[in-house]
Amino acid sequence: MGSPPLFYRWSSKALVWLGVSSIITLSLGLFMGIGLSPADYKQGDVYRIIYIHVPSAIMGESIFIFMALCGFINIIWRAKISGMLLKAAAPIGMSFVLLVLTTGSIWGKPTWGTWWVWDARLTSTLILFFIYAALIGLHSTIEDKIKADRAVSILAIVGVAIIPVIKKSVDWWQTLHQPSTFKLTSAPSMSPEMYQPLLICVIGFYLVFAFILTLNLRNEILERESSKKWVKEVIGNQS
Amino acid sequence: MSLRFSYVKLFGKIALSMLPYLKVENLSCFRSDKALFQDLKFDVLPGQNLEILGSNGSGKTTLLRILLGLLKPDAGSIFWLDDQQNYNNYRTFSCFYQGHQLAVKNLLTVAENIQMTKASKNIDIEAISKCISRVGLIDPHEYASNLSVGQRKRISIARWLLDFHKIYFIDEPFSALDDEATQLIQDLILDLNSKGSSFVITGHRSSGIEATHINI
Amino acid sequence: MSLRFSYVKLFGKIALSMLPYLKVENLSCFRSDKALFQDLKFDVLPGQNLEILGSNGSGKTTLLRILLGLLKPDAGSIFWLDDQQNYNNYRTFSCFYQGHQLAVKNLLTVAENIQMTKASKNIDIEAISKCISRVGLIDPHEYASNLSVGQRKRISIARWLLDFHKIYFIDEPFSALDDEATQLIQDLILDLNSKGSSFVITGHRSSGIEATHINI
Amino acid sequence: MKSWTYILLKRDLLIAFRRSATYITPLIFFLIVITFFPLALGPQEKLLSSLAPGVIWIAALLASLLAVETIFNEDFRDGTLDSFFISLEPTFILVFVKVFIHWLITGLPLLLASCVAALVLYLPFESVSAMILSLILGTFFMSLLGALGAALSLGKSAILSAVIVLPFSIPTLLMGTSVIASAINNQEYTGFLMIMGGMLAIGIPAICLLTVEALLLSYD
Amino acid sequence: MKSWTYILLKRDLLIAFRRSATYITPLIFFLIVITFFPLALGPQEKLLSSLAPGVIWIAALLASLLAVETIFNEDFRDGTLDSFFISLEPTFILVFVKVFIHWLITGLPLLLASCVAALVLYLPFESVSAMILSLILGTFFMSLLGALGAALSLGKSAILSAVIVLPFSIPTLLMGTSVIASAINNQEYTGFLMIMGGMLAIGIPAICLLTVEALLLSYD
Ligand code: HEM
Ligand SMILES: Nc1ncnc2c1ncn2[C@@H]1O[C@H](COP(=O)(O)OP(=O)(O)OP(=O)(O)O)[C@@H](O)[C@H]1O
Ligand SMILES: Nc1ncnc2c1ncn2[C@@H]1O[C@H](COP(=O)(O)OP(=O)(O)OP(=O)(O)O)[C@@H](O)[C@H]1O
Ligand SMILES: [Mg+2]
Ligand SMILES: [Mg+2]
Repeated sequence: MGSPPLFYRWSSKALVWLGVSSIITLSLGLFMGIGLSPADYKQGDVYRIIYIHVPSAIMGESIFIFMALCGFINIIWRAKISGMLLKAAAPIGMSFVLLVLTTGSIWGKPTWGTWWVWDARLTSTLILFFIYAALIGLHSTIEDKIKADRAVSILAIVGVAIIPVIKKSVDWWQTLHQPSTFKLTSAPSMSPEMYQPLLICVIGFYLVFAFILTLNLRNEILERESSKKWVKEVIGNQS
Repeated sequence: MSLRFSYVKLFGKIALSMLPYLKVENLSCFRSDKALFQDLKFDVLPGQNLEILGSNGSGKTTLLRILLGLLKPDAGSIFWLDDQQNYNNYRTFSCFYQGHQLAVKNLLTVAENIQMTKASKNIDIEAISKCISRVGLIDPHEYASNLSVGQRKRISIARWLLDFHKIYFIDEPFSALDDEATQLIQDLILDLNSKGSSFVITGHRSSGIEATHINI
Repeated sequence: MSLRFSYVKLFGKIALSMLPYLKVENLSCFRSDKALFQDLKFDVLPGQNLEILGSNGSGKTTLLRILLGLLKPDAGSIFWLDDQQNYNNYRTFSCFYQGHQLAVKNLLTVAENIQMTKASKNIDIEAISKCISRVGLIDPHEYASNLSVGQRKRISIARWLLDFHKIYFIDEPFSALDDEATQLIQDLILDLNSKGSSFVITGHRSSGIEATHINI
Repeated sequence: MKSWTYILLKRDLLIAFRRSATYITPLIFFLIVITFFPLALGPQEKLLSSLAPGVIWIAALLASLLAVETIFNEDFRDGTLDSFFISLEPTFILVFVKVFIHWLITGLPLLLASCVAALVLYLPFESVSAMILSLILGTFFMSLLGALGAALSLGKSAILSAVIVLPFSIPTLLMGTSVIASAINNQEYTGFLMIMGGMLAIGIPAICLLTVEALLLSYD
Repeated sequence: MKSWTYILLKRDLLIAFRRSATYITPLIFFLIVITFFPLALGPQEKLLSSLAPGVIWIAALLASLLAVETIFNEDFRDGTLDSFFISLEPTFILVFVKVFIHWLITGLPLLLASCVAALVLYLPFESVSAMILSLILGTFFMSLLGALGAALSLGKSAILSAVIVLPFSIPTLLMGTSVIASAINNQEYTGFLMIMGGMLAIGIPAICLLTVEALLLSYD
């Protein structure tokens, strides 16, 4: 997929597969979670917001790690595609973080009695949101896209330091927020009926990310190569 | 169309009475007790040019800025004259100034840089693209930050054409330009002269355009 | 004193072996799919000059900046050679660059502006005032903000003399200068050539100094 | 007939809006400064809500100061300022237009952001309208003052800029804070607003004229 | 032999001292933010001294931010930055020197001002040395970060660079506040200082190198 036109053609097939599989996985996960799994003994049905809250939190973080990797590759090897990937991923990541913040706030009102508290996890998530905003803002101010990619790469590399802070915030500081139950090293402390749909939702969110990323990347390529002949052919075929 | 028309109208008016646009008497300027120039006296008649020559630091830019009211002279007076009125105030007079700094904004494209200039009338896209091609710039949608120094200067030159001005004050019009652009400017000046505009330009050696020379 | 001495020493060294300072092969640069220049090939020998000619926007400044490593070429290679070593890195080589922007600070005086320049040795006040008078500037304690454009350029020229440089890259040395300063630069170049320095200069028409010409 | 004022308005807005960052960044900036306070002072709701008026005002002050600093710099350096002075319009109107555009771009978004700030700092809901009113008047005054400072620091008299702008921003800060604080305590606050309005009414012509003078300083 | 580094140091200091606003503005700003708190909260000694660490740190961060964003602007515009890149010294050393000078000019005066602030806010006398130590490390780190932000947004709006920098300054804020708070409570605070030192030790080379990369961006 070295050349843009090749990638463009190849990706239109991938798009179909990604779209279909993400819809199936996500609806399965949400159905199992919201429809089938039992209500929480303490919180009742409100807790079901978890099936959006947690996957989008995980996405917000992993997308940033993904962007930092792209940034690293972009700085070291100057691979153009990594810069485009970075650019394409940023708004998706920011939307997911916004989703965490809103679902968290909505969840917080009934459980904690307030929309917002200044606790470590919430604050660090907010900071992640600011970093996303700074990244996107910076990209928009530099009109040369390749330069903009590199500037943003630098910022992504520096910014990735926030991810471990978010992860560990619940362990390092005593907070209101739920401590981690998802761990790679030990079995989850949740009941499997709650845990399995959550896992499926996470996979579904990853697929959604891949789908939107591909879409964004295709647009990005069209925009940047808009003076090339193959782009004019592509656009001509479509209209 | 309307551009042409107003030129003709104005030129007609001017031809009737040949009062000078600008009349300077006994102008002096001192900098740290040394005279840059003293007792300068000249007129700028409609359609005629004035070339101010002098070496580096002799005060050409200073004189230009004094004429425009941007600096105050130490002595002497400047009269802005019209066929009907006699003003003492440059503000009411239609001048164009191009200094060493060109007022070209990096964040605007070539076309926008030209369009967004002080002008007394609506400027349509067509007029602008005519100006752009006349000064030899190619892409009107290129950002000015991507242009070479000479190309930036051409943007400023394109602005001469947007509107009728009675006097053009141009500081070193020919520096940093190639032969093609030099020729272009000479043609332009001739052209605008015939429409009743005057030029006051500076330089280090005579440029060959038809003009009264003063050495300072 | 010590300035003179080091010139002689270096010149002696260079005279022994006439390897070029700079060797350029197949250099190309594209801007938005159009070639600015392609397959350029030239050498700069010690004490010899290169003049890059071209019209506005032809890529002279770009070429200069590519040679200095400030921009990356799209193809081709640049070798910095010495009588002893063969470097691929401009950093280890002693160059002087004067671009369109002159790196003259408004808040410093003339003398300070000259003094506070990259140099490999201690510069005493005497050397500086010699440089200043050589380029025809009068008051070393004047703030640069009070100077005319041509005088600011002379500050930059005075900096040539502070130190020995193997190659001087000068972008449009003659623009905005009067005849006196033009003559001065030509003499200076001749002088520095005889001490083993080379000049790479740009311009729109041949300036009359002895040089290899390339047109881009 | 298009006047220079109109063209100036259009041009500066275009330059600003070319990049969405121009108007989004003051917003984000403001919010980040707001988050500093709970982090450094502790998250107690009571403390925060009692500090909220001041915190919001400090952040707003800083944001407008940071943004306005360079308002004339570029125009001065590239020669656009010259055309101000040789244009047919009176210069102080042009200065006013510059300040107004500037406020549109950086001050107005702050109003939005301040609503979010009110939420996270537990500012009582009733005082939000008072906050917005005081911010409208206050940020405009700050933009004016900042422009004067920016004009002064174009020349060599830069020291004046800091000394003039910051002390004069203190009354604004105090008034603005008092407006919100009074609203929280259900007290009358129109008096403070009137004073702010009065400052603006005197400030607009006076500061614009002074700014023109300050700009002219750099021409001698 | 005088190296470019040394000359740069001398030149930038000279220019800064000619334009006194460079060091006075952050100082005054710092003091204004500080005085604001007793005004807003009332003069209760207990409350103020418990808030003092946070207040001092917020004011210090904002003040150094106000100053750093234009660190490379002028050098970029007038061509001095070119000579950075064609000089014999490695560029990141030159960047470090620029940051260091900047810190000398704006960070150091803040240390003085912070002593005044400690007095006004009733900060216990024993914790002043902790405060100064933490400020030295912290403001230097802020200058570094600010330089990166300035390089990334070279020629763009000042406030953008602030937005880039601020999120990353939060750890410094937390650490700095903790140092002073621990000192007040007679707890051990060297741990926090070591973390700040560690951040600086990693930050100096890493951020200088990244800043060079960022500066190079404007050269392509
Ligand atoms: C605006 C407010 C909130 C924000 C910003 C937020 C943020 C986050 C983040 C970033 C995670 C990701 C954890 C990871 O990656 O491991 C997370 C997980 C989680 N959040 Fe929230 N949250 C908020 C409110 C809430 C509320 C109100 C609740 C419920 C009382 C809650 C319950 C959870 C749970 C159960 C997890 C999963 C923890 C795990 O298993 O690792 N959150 N939240
Ligand atoms: N970043 C860029 N993107 C696109 N085009 C660029 C960029 N930088 C420069 N150019 C183009 O490269 C060309 C060469 O510019 P350059 O400054 O080298 O010209 P020059 O020969 O020095 O001209 P002058 O005599 O006017 O100084 C110009 O046409 C300019 O538009
Ligand atoms: N504010 C000032 N204070 C003292 N001297 C000044 C001031 N402004 C200008 N000068 C002096 O006035 C002289 C004239 O400057 P001016 O810019 O008018 O020269 P010029 O003829 O345009 O030169 P050039 O050909 O180099 O552009 C210079 O010697 C300069 O030093
Ligand atoms: Mg001049
Ligand atoms: Mg050039």
